[in-house]
Amino acid sequence: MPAAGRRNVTPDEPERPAIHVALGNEADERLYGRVAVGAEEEGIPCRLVPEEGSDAVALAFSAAGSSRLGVGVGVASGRVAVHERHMPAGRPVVATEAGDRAEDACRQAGSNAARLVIGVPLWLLQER
Amino acid sequence: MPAAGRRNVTPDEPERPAIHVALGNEADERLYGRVAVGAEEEGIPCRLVPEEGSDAVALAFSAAGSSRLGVGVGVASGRVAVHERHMPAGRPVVATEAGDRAEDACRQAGSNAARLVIGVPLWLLQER
Amino acid sequence: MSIIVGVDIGNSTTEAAVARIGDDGSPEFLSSGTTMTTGIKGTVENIPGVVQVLEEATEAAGIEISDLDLVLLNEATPVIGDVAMETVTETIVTESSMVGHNPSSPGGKGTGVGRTVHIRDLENGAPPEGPVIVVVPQEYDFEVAAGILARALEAGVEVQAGIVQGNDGVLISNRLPTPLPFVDEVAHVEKVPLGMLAAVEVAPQGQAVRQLSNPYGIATLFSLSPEETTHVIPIAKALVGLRSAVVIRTPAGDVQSKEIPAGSIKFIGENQSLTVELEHGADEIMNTLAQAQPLCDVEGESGTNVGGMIENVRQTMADVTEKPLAEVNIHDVLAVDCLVPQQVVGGIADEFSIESATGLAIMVDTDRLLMERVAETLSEKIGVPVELGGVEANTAILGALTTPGIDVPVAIIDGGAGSTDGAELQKGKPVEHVHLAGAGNMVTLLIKNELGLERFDVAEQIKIHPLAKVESLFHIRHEDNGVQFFEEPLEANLFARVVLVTDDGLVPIDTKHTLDRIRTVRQEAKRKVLVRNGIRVLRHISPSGNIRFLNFVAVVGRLGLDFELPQMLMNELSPFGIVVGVANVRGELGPTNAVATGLIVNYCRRRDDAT
Amino acid sequence: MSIIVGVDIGNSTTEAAVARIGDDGSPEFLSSGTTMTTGIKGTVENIPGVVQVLEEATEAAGIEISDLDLVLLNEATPVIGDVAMETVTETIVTESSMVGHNPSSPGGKGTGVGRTVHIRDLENGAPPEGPVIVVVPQEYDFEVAAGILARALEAGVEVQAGIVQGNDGVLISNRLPTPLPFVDEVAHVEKVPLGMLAAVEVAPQGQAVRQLSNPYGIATLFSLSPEETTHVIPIAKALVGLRSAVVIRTPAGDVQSKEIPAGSIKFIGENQSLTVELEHGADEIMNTLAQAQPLCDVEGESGTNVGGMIENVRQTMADVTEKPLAEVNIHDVLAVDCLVPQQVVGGIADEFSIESATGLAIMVDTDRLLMERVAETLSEKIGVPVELGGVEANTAILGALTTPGIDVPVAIIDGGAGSTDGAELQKGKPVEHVHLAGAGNMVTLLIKNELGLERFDVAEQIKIHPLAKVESLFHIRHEDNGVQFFEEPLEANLFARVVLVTDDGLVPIDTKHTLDRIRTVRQEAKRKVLVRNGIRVLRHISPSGNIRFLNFVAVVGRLGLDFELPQMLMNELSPFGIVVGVANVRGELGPTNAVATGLIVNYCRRRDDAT
Ligand SMILES: Nc1ncnc2c1ncn2[C@@H]1O[C@H](COP(=O)(O)OP(=O)(O)O)[C@@H](O)[C@H]1O
Ligand SMILES: Nc1ncnc2c1ncn2[C@@H]1O[C@H](COP(=O)(O)OP(=O)(O)O)[C@@H](O)[C@H]1O
Ligand SMILES: [Mg+2]
Ligand SMILES: [Mg+2]
Repeated sequence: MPAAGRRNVTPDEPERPAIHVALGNEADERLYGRVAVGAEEEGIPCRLVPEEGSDAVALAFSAAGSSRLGVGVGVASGRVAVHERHMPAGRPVVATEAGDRAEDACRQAGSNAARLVIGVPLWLLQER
Repeated sequence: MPAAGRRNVTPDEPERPAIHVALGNEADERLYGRVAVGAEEEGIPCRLVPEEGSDAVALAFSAAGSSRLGVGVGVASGRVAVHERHMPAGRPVVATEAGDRAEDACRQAGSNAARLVIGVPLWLLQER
Repeated sequence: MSIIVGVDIGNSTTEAAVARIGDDGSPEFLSSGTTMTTGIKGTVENIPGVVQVLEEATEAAGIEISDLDLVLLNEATPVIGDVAMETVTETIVTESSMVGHNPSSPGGKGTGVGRTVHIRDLENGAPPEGPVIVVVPQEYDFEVAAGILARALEAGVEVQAGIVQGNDGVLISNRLPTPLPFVDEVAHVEKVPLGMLAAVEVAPQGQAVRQLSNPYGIATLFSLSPEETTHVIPIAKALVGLRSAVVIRTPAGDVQSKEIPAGSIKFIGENQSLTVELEHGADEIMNTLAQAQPLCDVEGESGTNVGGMIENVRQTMADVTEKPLAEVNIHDVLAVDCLVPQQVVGGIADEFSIESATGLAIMVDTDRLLMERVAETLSEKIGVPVELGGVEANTAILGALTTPGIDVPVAIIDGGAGSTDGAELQKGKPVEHVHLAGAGNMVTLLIKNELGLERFDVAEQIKIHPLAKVESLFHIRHEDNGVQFFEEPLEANLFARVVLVTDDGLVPIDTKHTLDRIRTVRQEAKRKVLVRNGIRVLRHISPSGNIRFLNFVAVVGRLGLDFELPQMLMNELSPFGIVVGVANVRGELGPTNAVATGLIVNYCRRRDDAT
Repeated sequence: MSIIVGVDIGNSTTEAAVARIGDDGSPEFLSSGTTMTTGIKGTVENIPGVVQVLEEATEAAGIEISDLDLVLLNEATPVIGDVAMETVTETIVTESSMVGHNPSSPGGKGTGVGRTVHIRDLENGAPPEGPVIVVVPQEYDFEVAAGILARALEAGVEVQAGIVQGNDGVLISNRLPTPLPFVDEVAHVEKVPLGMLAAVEVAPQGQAVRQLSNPYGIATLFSLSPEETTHVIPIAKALVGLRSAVVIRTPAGDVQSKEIPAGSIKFIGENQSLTVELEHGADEIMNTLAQAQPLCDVEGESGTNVGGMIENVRQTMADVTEKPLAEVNIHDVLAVDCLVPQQVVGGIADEFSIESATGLAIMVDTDRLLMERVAETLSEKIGVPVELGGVEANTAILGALTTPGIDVPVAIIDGGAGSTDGAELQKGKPVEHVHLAGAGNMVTLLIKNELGLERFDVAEQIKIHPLAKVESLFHIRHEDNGVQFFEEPLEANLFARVVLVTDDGLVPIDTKHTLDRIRTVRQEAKRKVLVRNGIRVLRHISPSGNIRFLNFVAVVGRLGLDFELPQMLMNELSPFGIVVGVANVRGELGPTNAVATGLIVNYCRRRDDAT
């Protein structure tokens, strides 16, 4: 059985379990790539999913709902949130500022999302 | 934090995470109770959810999709299936005949559904 | 230029090395082969295996068997080892005085004390006086039982706790006005004596009983006198560490731990013969062996399992070498203590307890097997000349010397299935060698018995593959704590199971043991047998018995492939300041193929000396 | 009728028992109380704690302090214990010859050998000859690095593996035409010598390196001579069990394990004085102690940590008893070996290695503390008569005797924080007692140091609470393998962490250790100190030193509350066939309140004798 994570998901593999990532209307598209590499280093693939909205937590919860892994990341309005579908909608697992150091924050969010999947303690150095 | 499972779910607690159970159109309603006690002995509550259909596997998958625990049980057409939302829709975790000994089969399905939640090996003595 | 093959027939595997000998007399290795040995080493039954390995190796070299100029066979070390285990203690519960099977989902929590009553006696109106413990056979549906108990409680009956046959402890407790402690899954609930004082204790999740595992706790609950408290000691001890338990105050009931006479062994030494009882344990057996050295022979008490095993091995060797029984002697014994789960006698709930056992490995060796017969028969069959190419210990050393970074003086530890062998070469001296009892098969037997497995091959798999725990349908946690994720869901029968990580995929182990318990058993078995014998071997063959005087030590044989054993050996030997590592035959084959390669090297060397 | 209180001032806790003495002279117990001891036992600083416990206990009894007729204080055993630990080995990597920090997500798998080159030298056009190992500092974004490497590979450069500073091993390997092994998270990558031969090995998930942990494997990769192979032994040993590793062939580089001189201890006995070096280990220290018995005093080498600790304890006792230093003697020592994680000197990646350490507990006792002063001061403060009520050992026994099921002859083991005490009462004889070094505080220090924790209070919590692993946001697995499910999600900072299960909820432990490692350290610490001292105590006080002649043994003191220790003691003592259990003072208080209760019993007994 092949280990996961070698490449990002291509559109013709919709069944492949992955962390779902949703960007808000005005979020920088490159931030998806940062989330994806954070997860890739831990061995879990990501998939960019189309969602509307500007609330990172709501985007993350919706993404978690559609992900077969049950984990989602939302980036919007200067915040990045990691969510899990078992949680109450208003309680993301982690939510951090993604202002100045948005790329680092997104990479760390991707890493945390992967860690939720595989069961490794999360990076929690920044404020929630 | 209180341990779960003391009583079955009442309608005014929709947020409470539970295994979702869906009965097919002609399934005996008492079988829900059998599923629920199988899970209760393991410490996990169940909730009966309204679904239409006569395919136990499809019912179970749909129930797993709406369950916050991601686990569902479907009873229909003489079969009982246990499903988990991460799985491909056509691949239930366990599916057994529920003919003559339907009550026992349903109790065991409830037990397996709970074991999926808490991470204990499943009862797999009957054929899939 | 000629093409020759070296063939090593081992107890477990038969290996081959194919080489082209140039005009300058030096070997150019072309290929290797390996297969399972057929039959007992040293008999013509080995030939099918030899033919198979020749086919494999010649095909890999791009030639036919008919192209071979010569086949060299090892003068196989005539060693046969065997191993057996005897349980030497047992636990007996008399008068059904306790229940300690630790079911996974007991009901409620806390402690209850009262007289045992059958649940039917609560149905029938006449309520018992005083506190009661209710016994519920599985004929009573949990809802019916809960109803009876609830009504009884309402009527003022002092129901304190319950003993339940079905897996209904949580279900019943949940349906009472207040949760009471229930021990469930009690298989033979009909054995619970009625009308007796009893105590039931269920600890909170993650904890163990505190009162029933404490003799003064039992004394408090039953108001025992100091004299009576003395008698409940073995019961308290048997309940240590369990999450739930029941103690019943029967007149003469208790828990006994008895020794089982398993027979004796007689060590016949040059100067004296000493006998030791098996149940006295490994240390005493090994001490007695040491006192009886130098050892001439070993006998087991007739009519016992151990006696039978020893005579079987003697007979097998006599058959293979065609020597009379009287000339076949046991030359080494290794005794190991271990703990094996055994069913408790008289248990109410199919309890298991951990009993002491003694494992014994023995080894017979003689001077010569009838390898010439094998050589002749083989040569007829394949139409190629077959010669005996050298004593196994010598060729093993020569093969090991093809490892980069190694040089004489050199010692090898050759770990096989039946015996642990050692050899040492100092420049200009003949090779020293030794064979000890206890090797791969003993390790597997220890694993099998300490884990209570039914099949030897399952234990063998546990020995050679690392473990993992299936934590979800999509990921596993390896025993080194690393997590591996899968894109496709795993099979349902793997879920939450401890599995072996093999080249062919994940294999579930049918066991209740945790991963850590299995790993501990596996590592301890290797330590008690192989690490210990590795050191015994080196002491035997090192100059003056001082391991420090060995420069280079290499591990050969398939035990060198073990994923953890070489490291355990290296750690154990590091205080001696010597170079210890796994051989790398020809710089690429690891610890395998040492003898087969050495046969070729030896042939070239002798031709060299001759010219 | 009078109301009296017994107050036990311990090193750690101060307890009280309130009783009404009837006209017939028998006590009717009303309430109990417990609080942390203030100040050092035996000084007036204890009084605030005494007052607090009196307030608590009288309130629970529904009375005022002014209603008390008498307060009895224990004639506290003047025992002070202390404990220290010294590391006695260290690991030094010279010339940056290896990397062994075992990062969690190395890239690719397999082995690569080549000369180390900085990645900038691959950018600049002139491609190096032969196989190379690329060094990638974190200034290079992983995508940039992967691009440079991919182009170099395309240009024919033989890139074999990489050493990466950032956590980018998987990311880089994934972006190459074929996956290559990458060891990442190498903190001080600038220390990697360039232009040297190096080997990188990454094992598959769940496995450990096989070549770099084998000296002959390194010899094969670097084509070493036998002489050179001898030098790589400590490197191979240091890399055993790791999933990834790097070895760099520097001219004089190696790994050394050195002993650290930690000072010596002198045991001054009646007949002879013997000195022993701390780094020779616990067995040698304890053997030397045994040879020097009977012991008069102990001194530590001045200028060392151990010497300082011994003199501090001596000084504290001198202050508290107002005796001259020369009259204060150390009467017992307990030495324990342990393994502590220490940072490797000269490591490139902040590696930790496990080093040997020796823990030492010492104990001073004298005949009498100045408890009269405490009694007087207390009496003035509360306006109630205060008397000294009995020697602690005697009152502890009397309190233990209120346990159901127990009777004389009886022995107690009293486990506290600073010393382990024992006492024995045979009918008609004075009470025998003994105090030994090594108790609760030593256990906590062992746990702290073996787990590399920074805070003592964290280690104390680990000692007294069971463990669990948070497996999802909704369930935990207890250390006994039972699973507990929660309806409300757990906090994110608990996810996948090892936690303590306390009455106030789950508390995460800031550690990289696995649950099993923490549990093993916790149990071994208790075994090495408390189980060992429990047996030492019993040997001291049993008739003729034979434990079998003790009938009843009860554990008192808060160590009896430990959730696993009493069971470990019972298992260890079961071969002696005696009744061992945790005391149950007054049939309801478990092992606590023995001395406070015993003070009341003693008072009534003396009044009884007087009338
Ligand atoms: N990959 C492996 N890891 C550990 N042990 C192994 C492995 N393969 C075989 N063994 C063990 O090695 C032993 C056989 O060794 P081998 O050198 O073939 O013996 P012989 O020379 O007697 O034929 C058996 O006990 C077997 O269990
Ligand atoms: N619940 C508990 N489980 C295990 N150990 C405990 C518990 N509570 C306290 N301790 C330990 O008991 C010791 C104090 O015992 P105590 O009898 O109060 O001593 P003293 O009589 O010297 O005041 C400390 O080492 C503390 O860590
Ligand atoms: Mg062999
Ligand atoms: Mg005390």
